[in-house]
Amino acid sequence: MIDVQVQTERFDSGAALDALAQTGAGAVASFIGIVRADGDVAYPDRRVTALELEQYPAMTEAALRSISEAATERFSLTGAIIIHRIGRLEAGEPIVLAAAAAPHRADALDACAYLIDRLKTGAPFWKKQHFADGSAKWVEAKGSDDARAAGWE
Amino acid sequence: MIDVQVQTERFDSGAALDALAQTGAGAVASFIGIVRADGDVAYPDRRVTALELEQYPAMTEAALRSISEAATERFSLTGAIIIHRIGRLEAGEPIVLAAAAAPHRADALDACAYLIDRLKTGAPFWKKQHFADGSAKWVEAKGSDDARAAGWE
Amino acid sequence: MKIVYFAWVREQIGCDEEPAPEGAVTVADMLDLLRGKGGGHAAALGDESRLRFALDQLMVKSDAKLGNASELAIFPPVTGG
Amino acid sequence: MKIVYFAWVREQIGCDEEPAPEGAVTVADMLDLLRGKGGGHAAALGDESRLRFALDQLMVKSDAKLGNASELAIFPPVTGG
Repeated sequence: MIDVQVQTERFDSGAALDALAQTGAGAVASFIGIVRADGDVAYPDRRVTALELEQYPAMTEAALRSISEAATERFSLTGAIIIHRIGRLEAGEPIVLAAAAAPHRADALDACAYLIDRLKTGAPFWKKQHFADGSAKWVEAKGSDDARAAGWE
Repeated sequence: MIDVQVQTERFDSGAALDALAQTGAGAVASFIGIVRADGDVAYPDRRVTALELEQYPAMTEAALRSISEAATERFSLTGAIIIHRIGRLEAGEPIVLAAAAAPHRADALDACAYLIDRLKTGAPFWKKQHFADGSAKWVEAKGSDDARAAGWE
Repeated sequence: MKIVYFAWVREQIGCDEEPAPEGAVTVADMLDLLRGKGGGHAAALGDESRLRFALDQLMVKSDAKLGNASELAIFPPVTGG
Repeated sequence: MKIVYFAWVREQIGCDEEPAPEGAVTVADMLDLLRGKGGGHAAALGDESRLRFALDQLMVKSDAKLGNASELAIFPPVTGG
């Protein structure tokens, strides 16, 4: 079972994990990314009030599906789910859920890390930070994200 | 925030993840273990209908708390939750939730794996399998679990 | 062929999409042509190392041939998740 | 001191807990005394490599001294999670 969703509204993480639990799995591993108020390490003084998530609509679902399919080929999985939100997200709100189900825990844990690491460098989303002082700034991609994604190659 | 629970009833994984998301985290990683009908690799023909989970009541919560505290010392976390069920659990039912919240994703993912790997070899639970043919058998500990736990030392 | 822009590339250029100029064989050629428009285009597209590309929704390097693709996307390194 | 048993150790011995016999200094000494009871005790406790121990709810090796501990637990390697 592969399910990918791009949506503005909040997702129900419990329902997603329950769906994966019903794929005949022995293990379900998940990752949730959340908007951090202190998200910009370069500007520790500027509190982030919200993120604006932009996507490339024609490409997004195909990219998420491709990452999910690569995970099911690489690991022994019974299911994978990615839900990514777009639009304006306030500090504290969830941004993304990436979850994998497998007969055994190593596959579920590794596949979950794989999904989020690959998504961070391979899915067409961009974050713009809005600060408490009214300023805004596009988030810079991190070299450490490229390194993590390359670690799976 | 550290929260450990031992209970017979089902847990609400969504509520647990929401609680961790509200600890100021940027990342929440979770693992759920589920009763597998084909759980015994030594007896592929014998379908598992249920597991019976026994615990050492005087020791369990302290052991889970100790594992959670070790995780918060080893990783940069904002919270950790372990919920473990006891009693009779039918095939397909969730057994355990181990989850960690952190500012950054590597800490959350690594701490989640740490929690479940340490729990598998260090928390006083024992599983008895009940098969469709009426027979029953205590689950044998796996050398691979010891190896994974030792990998954190 | 259509060019589409995202994130700060879109903001600096000042439009979401535009028809592609004629005459480019590779993505790099197209970048050169677009920079020639000056202004926001020259500023946004000046440093190729800060840009990523997708041809018909598949990520490619700048030496990729445009071929019969109908959409070239130019955007910063992605920052989702 | 009280001895408590879990899982198949409990089932083979046929009781949850019992008073500890006197005279043991270490966990290994206690195992020897208990095996001397024969029957389920001898069968369940025969192979030390299949057993784990906790003194006052802390995991210990079989060479641990019993000291003033009030509870020794004997059980198989754990299989939770």
